[in-house]
Amino acid sequence: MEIFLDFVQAGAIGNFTWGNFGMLIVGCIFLYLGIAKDYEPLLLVPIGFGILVGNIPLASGMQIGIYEEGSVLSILYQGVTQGWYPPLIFLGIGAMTDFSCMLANPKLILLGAAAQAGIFLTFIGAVLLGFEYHEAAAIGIIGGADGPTAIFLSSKLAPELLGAIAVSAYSYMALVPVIQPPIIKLLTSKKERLIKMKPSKPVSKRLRILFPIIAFLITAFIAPGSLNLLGFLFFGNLLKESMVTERLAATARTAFIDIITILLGLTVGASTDASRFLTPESIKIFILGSLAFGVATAAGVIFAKIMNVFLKNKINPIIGAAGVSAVPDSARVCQMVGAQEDPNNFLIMHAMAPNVAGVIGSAIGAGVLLAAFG
Amino acid sequence: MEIFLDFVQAGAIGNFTWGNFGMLIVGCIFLYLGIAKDYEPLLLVPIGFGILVGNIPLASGMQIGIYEEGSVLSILYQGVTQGWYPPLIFLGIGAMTDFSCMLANPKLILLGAAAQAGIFLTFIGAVLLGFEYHEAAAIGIIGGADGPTAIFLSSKLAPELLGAIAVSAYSYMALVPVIQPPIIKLLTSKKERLIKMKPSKPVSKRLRILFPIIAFLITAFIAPGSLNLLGFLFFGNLLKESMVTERLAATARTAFIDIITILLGLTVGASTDASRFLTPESIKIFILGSLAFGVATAAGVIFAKIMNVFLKNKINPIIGAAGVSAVPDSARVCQMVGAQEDPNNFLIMHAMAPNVAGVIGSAIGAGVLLAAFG
Amino acid sequence: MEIFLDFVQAGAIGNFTWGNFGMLIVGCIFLYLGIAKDYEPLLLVPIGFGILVGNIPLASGMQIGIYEEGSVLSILYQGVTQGWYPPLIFLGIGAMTDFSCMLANPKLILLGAAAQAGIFLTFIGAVLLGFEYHEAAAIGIIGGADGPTAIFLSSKLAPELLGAIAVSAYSYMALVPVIQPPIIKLLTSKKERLIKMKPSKPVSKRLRILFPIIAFLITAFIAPGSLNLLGFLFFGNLLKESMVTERLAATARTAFIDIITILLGLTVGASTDASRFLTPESIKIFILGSLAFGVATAAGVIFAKIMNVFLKNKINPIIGAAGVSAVPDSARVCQMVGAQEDPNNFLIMHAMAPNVAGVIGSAIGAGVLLAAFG
Amino acid sequence: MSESVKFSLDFAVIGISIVFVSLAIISFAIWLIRKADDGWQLHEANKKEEALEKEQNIDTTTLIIISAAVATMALGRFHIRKVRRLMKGDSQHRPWSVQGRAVLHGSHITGNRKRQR
Amino acid sequence: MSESVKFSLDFAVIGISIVFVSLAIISFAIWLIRKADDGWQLHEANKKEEALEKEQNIDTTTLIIISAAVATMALGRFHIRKVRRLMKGDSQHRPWSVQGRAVLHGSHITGNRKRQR
Amino acid sequence: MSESVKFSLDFAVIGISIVFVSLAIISFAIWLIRKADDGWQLHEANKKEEALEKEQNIDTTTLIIISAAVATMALGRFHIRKVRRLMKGDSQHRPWSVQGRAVLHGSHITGNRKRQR
Ligand code: NA
Ligand code: NA
Ligand code: NA
Repeated sequence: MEIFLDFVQAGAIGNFTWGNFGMLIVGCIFLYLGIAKDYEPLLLVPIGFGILVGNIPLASGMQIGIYEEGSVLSILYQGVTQGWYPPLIFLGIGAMTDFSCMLANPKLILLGAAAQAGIFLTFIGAVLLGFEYHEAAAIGIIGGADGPTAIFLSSKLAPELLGAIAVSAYSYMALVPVIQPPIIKLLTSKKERLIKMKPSKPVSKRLRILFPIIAFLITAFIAPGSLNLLGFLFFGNLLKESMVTERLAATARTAFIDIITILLGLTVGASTDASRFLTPESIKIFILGSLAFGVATAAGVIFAKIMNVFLKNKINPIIGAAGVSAVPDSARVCQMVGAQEDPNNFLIMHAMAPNVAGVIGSAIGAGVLLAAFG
Repeated sequence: MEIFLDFVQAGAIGNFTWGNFGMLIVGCIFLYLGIAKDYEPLLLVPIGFGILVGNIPLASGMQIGIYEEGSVLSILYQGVTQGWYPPLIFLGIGAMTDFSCMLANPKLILLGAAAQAGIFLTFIGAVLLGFEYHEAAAIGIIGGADGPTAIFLSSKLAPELLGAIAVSAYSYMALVPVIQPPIIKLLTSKKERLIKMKPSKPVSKRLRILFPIIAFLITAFIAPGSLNLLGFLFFGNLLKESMVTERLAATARTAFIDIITILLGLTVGASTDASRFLTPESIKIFILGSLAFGVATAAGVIFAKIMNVFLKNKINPIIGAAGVSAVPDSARVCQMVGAQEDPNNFLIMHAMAPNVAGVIGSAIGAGVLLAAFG
Repeated sequence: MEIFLDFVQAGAIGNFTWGNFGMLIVGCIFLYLGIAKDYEPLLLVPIGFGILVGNIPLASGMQIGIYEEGSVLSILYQGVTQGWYPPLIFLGIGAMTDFSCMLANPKLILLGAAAQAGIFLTFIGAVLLGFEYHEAAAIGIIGGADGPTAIFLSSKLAPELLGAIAVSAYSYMALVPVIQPPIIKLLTSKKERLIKMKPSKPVSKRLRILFPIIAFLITAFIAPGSLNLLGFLFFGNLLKESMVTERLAATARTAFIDIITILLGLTVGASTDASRFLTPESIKIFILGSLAFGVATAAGVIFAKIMNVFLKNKINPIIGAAGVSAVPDSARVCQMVGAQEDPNNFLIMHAMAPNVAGVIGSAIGAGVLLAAFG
Repeated sequence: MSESVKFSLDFAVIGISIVFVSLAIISFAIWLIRKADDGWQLHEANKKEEALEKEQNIDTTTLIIISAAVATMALGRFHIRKVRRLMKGDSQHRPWSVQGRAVLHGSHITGNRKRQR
Repeated sequence: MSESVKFSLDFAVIGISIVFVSLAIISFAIWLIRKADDGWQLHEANKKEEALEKEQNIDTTTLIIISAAVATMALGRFHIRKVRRLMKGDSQHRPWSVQGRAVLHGSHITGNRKRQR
Repeated sequence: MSESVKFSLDFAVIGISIVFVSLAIISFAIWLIRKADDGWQLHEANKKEEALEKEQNIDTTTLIIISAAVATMALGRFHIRKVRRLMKGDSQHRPWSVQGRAVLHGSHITGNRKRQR
C-alpha cells in the first residue's frame, strides 16, 4: 500500500497546481486554433501539444521534465537553448523562398526595413516598463514578426523569457489578419488604397543566383550578428537557385525543416512550465507584443506614403503593412484589404516583396541587438 | 617488420576470442532470419549487422569500439543510453498508427491491459531468479512485446542488461507466430474460436483528433513515467489525425523514423559485445523472456473469456492474444488461428484493437516501473 | 554615437584582414566552379558558401565563429571534429552504390588496390617535406581521392590541417578530368588503349547480399581501423541489396545523406578561416595533393599493364586510372580516353569495378594509417 | 516467503491495476465522446449550412488571389495548374486552409515546388 | 638516409601490402562465391518448385486477410485498391513478406498511406 | 528623462538606421546587377551560339556512354528508359551536368533509383 502511495505522490495528484491547470487550457486553446481554425497549424499544433507535455504535474527527480538535466526533453531542448534549431529552419526557409518578387522591384525592399521600427520602439517600451536592456532586446524582436528569429535571439539574450516571447510572437502572428486591417485603413485614404501597381519585369536566373551570395556578404559585413540566421537563409536559397544542388535544397525544405519544426515546436511548448510562464513579466510581454505588431504595421504603411512623395509610379501604401514579415499572412492581408476597395487590384505579388524583405530586415535587427547586448 | 607486428597486434588476430566468434554467428543468424525468412527485417537486419560490428576483435585505445568514449559508435549510441531514440520512434509510430479500430470498440482496450500481466509476472520471476528490483523491472518489460519500450526502460533501469533484453525482446517478437498459436488453442474451445464478432461502427474525425489529446492527459496524469513514450506516441498521432499538419506527420513516419531506426538498430546490435553479452544473466533473461510472452498471451485470452461472462455480444477469445502488442504480428496470428476453424471469420480488424491498446498498456507499465525504480 | 562605434568595432570594418578577403575570393571561385562549371556541385557549393561564412571578419566573443565554443557553427562542426559525419555519408553511399560491376569481374578489384600507392608515396613525400608522421598520414590520404575518408582521417590525425586537406582533396577531385588523361596517354600505347574487354556475366542476387557481409568481415579483421568507414559503407549496401529493408536504404541515400552533406560541406568550408588556412603548410599540402593524384593514376595504369603479362583476356590499361576512386568521375575519364581511340569501345562499365574498389581500398589505407598513428 | 518476493507480489498487483485503471478510463472516455458525438453531429449539420455560406464568401477571395497569380504570370514563374492541384489535394478543408497549408513557420512562404519533392 | 625517411619507406611498403592483401582476399572470396553459386543455383531450382506449392498455400491466407479487409470496409477507411498496389510493388517476394513489409519495429502497424508520402 | 531611456532612444535610432542602410545597399546592389544584366544578356546570346556547338560535341560523348550502357545491358541491371528520363528532367543543363548530377561526394556513384524515392 505504501508503494501505491509513493506512486501517487510521484504523479499528478501529488504535484497538481492551478497554474499547470491554466497552462493545460492554454495548450488546448493553441490546439483548437491550429486544428479547428487552421491558424498556423504547423506551429500551433506542436507548440500546443508541447504546452500540455510541459505542464503535466510531475515530481522532479524522475528525469522527465524539460528542466531536469539528462531527461529526453531537456536533450531535445538543447537545439533551442544552444540556438541551432532556428538557423536550420532558416536553411529550409531559404530553400523554399522565391525572392524573385523582391528582385523584380528592389525599391519595395525599403518597406521591409521601415516595418522593423516595431522592433526598436518595442525595445524602448520594454525599457520603460522596467526590463533590463538584454531582456528588452529579446522582447523587441517580437516586432520582427518572425518565429525562428525571436526564438534564436531570446535564447541568446534572455533564455528565462523564451517561452513567453515565443508564445507571444506566435500568438500575434496567428492574429495578423485581425490586427492589421484596421491599422491599414486608419492610415490610408480610399484613393490610396485604390492605387494600381504595374506588373514587374521578369528576373534573370543569374540575378537569382547572385542575390543570396551578395546579400549575404552585405548583411554579414554590416551586421555580423545576423550571420547565424541570414547565413543559413541565403545558403538555403543558393542551394535552391543554383539548380545544381536541387537534391540538397529539396531535402532542406522537406524532411530536414520538418524534423526541426517538430522538435522546436514541441520543446518550446514544453518549456512553458506554469511556474516560469505565469508571471507578471509574461503579461507585460504580451502587451508589448501587441504594441510591436501595431507599430510595425503602421511604420510600413507610413513609409510607403513617404516614398510616394518622391516616386512617379506610386506604391499602394497597403503593401507597406506586409513589411512586418509574418510571411505570407500579412501579404495576404494586403491583398484582401486592397480587394475590398477594388476586386481587380491584385496586390499580393507586390506585397510579397516587402514581405520577404521583412524577414531579412528582422534578422539584421536581431544581429544588431545581439552585437549590442549578446 | 616491427611496425607490421604492431599492426597485427592492434587487429583481429591479436584480440580474437571465441566469444566474439560466437556472437558473429549470432549476428549472421539475425541477418539470415531478417533477409531470408523475412522476420522483422527492419530491425533484425540493422541489429544483426550491428552485432557483427560490435564483435570485431579490436585493441582498445583506437577509439573505434562502442564502449570507448569519443568513438563514432559511442556518439551514435548516446541516443540509446540517453534514451531519446525510443521516443522519436514512438513519434513516428504515432504518425503511422490508425487507432480507429480501437476507437470503434473501446471495450476491447481492456484486453490490451490484461496482457500486460506478462510484464509484472516476469518481474516476480526475475526477482525469484535473484535479479535486483531495477534489473527485474527492465527484464519484465520484455513481456510488453514492444521493442522501443524495452530499450527505453532498460537504458534507464539496467543499462548493463540492455543488449540482452533488446535481443531477447526482438527474438521473441520475431517468434510470435510460433509461440502464440498453441497457447491460444490450449486455452480456448473450438466453439469459442468460432465466435463471429459484429463489424464495428465508423469513427468520426472529431473522435480521432480528440483521442490522442485525451489519452495523453489521462496516461500522463496517472503514470507520468510513461510521458516520454506516450507523449511522443500521441503527439505523432495528433500530427497525423489533425490533418492540418500532414507534412510533419509524413516526415515523422518516413525519413525521421527511418533515420532513428537505422541508428538504433545498428548501435543496439553493436552494444552486444561478447564479454558483456555471453553471461549467465543473458540465459536467464532469455528464459524469462519466453515466460513473459507466454504469460502475456494467456492473460489476454483468459481475460477475454472472463469478459464474455458479462457481455451480450461475445468476444472471440482468440483476439485476447493480440493484447501483447507486437503489432501487427500478433493480430495476424489471431486472424490465422481463427481462419483455421472458419475461413470466413475475419478477426484481424477486431484484433487490431487490443493490439494497439497493448502498445499503450506496455508504455504505462514502463511508466509504473520507471516511477518505482528509476 | 559611442554605441555606433562599438557596433562598427564588432563588425567587418573593425576586423577586416586581407587574408579573409583572399579567402572570400577562393569561396567565390568554388561557387563559380560548382554552379557555372558544374564540377562536383553537391560539394563545391556548400564548401564554397562555407568559406564565405568562415571568413566574414568578426570580433570574437559574439559566439558566432566556428572556433568559438558554444556557437551554432561550432556545434554543427562537431560532426566533423568528432568524426561522425563521414561514416554517415558512407552509409548513404553504400545504400546508393551498385557493386555488381565489381562482383562480375573480381580481378579488376586489384587495380583499385594498386592506385592506393598514391596514399603511401605521398606519405613519404610529406615526411620528406618535414611534416610529422601523423600529419603526413593525414596528407597522404588525399591520394585516396575520397572526400569523406580524407575528412575522417584528418579529423582524427591532424585536425589543424583538416581545412587544407579537405579543400585540396576536393579541388583535385574536381580536376580529375584535367589531371588524368595526359598521364594515361603517357603510360599507354595506342594499341593498349584500343583493347576491347568482354562484357561481364550477370551477378546473382545472393552474391550481392553476401558481398557486403563478407567484405566487411574481411576488411574489419585485417584493418579494424577502417571499421568506421567500411562498416557503414557495407551496412548501407546491405540495407540496399537485402531488398527487405528498402525503406531504410531509401532514406539513407536521400534525406539522411543530404542532411549530412549540407552540414559537412558548410562547416568544412567555414573551418577555412584565413589565419588557419593561409599558411606555408597549406601550399605544401596542395603540392603533395597533386603529386598524390598523379602517382595514384600512374600506379593504377602500370599495375594493369603488369596484370596483362599474366592474363589471357587482356585488360585495357586505361581503366587502371579509375582505381583512384573519385567515383564516378575517373571512370568517366577512362571512357572518354578510350572513346578517343575507338568510339565503339565502351570502357565505363569495366572502369566502375576498380572505381568502387578504390573506395574500399582507400578506406583500408585510412584504417592502416589510423592504426599506426591514431 | 521472503521479503523481496512479498514486495514483488504486492508491486505486481498494484502495477497491473494501474495499467488496468488507466486503460479502463481511456476506454470510458472514448465511450463518452462517442455518445457526445451524436449530439455534436446534429449540431454540426446546422453549422455546416452556415459554413457553406461563409465558404462561398471566402472562395471569392481565393478566386481573386488565384486570378492575381494569373495576372502576374508575366513574371513567368507561376503556373496555374499547380495551384489547382494544391486545392484538389486539400479539398476537404475550407479554402483558407489551402493557403494556410502553404505556410511554414507562420512567417515564411513555401515555394510552389513544395509538394513535388 | 635519415631515420624518419627509412621508417616512412618501410611503412609505405607494409601499408600498400595490407591494402593489397585485403582486396586480394575480397577478390578471391567473390570468385569463390561465384563458383559456389552455380551449385546453389541448381539447388535453388528444386527449392523453387517446393516454394511454389507453399506459396499457393500462404496465398490463400493472404486472400483471407484481404477479404477480411473487404468485409470490414464498413469501417469506411480501408480501400482494397491500395492493398493490391502494395502487393504488386513487392511481387518478387513471398506473400508473407507483403505483410511483413508493412511492419516497423516488430511491434507497430504501418498505415496504408506509408508509401504515398 | 532617465539615463536608460535616453540610451534606449539613441540605440533605437542607430538600430533602425543600420537595418535601413543594410537593406538600402542590398536594394541598390540588386538594381545595379539588373542594369548589368542587360549587357550580360547580350554577351550571353553570343556565347550561347558557341555553347550550342560545344554541346553538340559533348552530346556525342553522352551518346557513347548511353550506348555503352546499352551494350552492357547483358548485365541485366541497366534500363535505358531510366537514363532517358534522367536527361529530360535536367534538359535545361548541358549534358555534362546530366552525369554530374548523378554524383554525390565527388567520389561516389548514385544508383539509378536515386530520383525514384
Ligand atoms: Na520582420
Ligand atoms: Na504490450
Ligand atoms: Na581511393
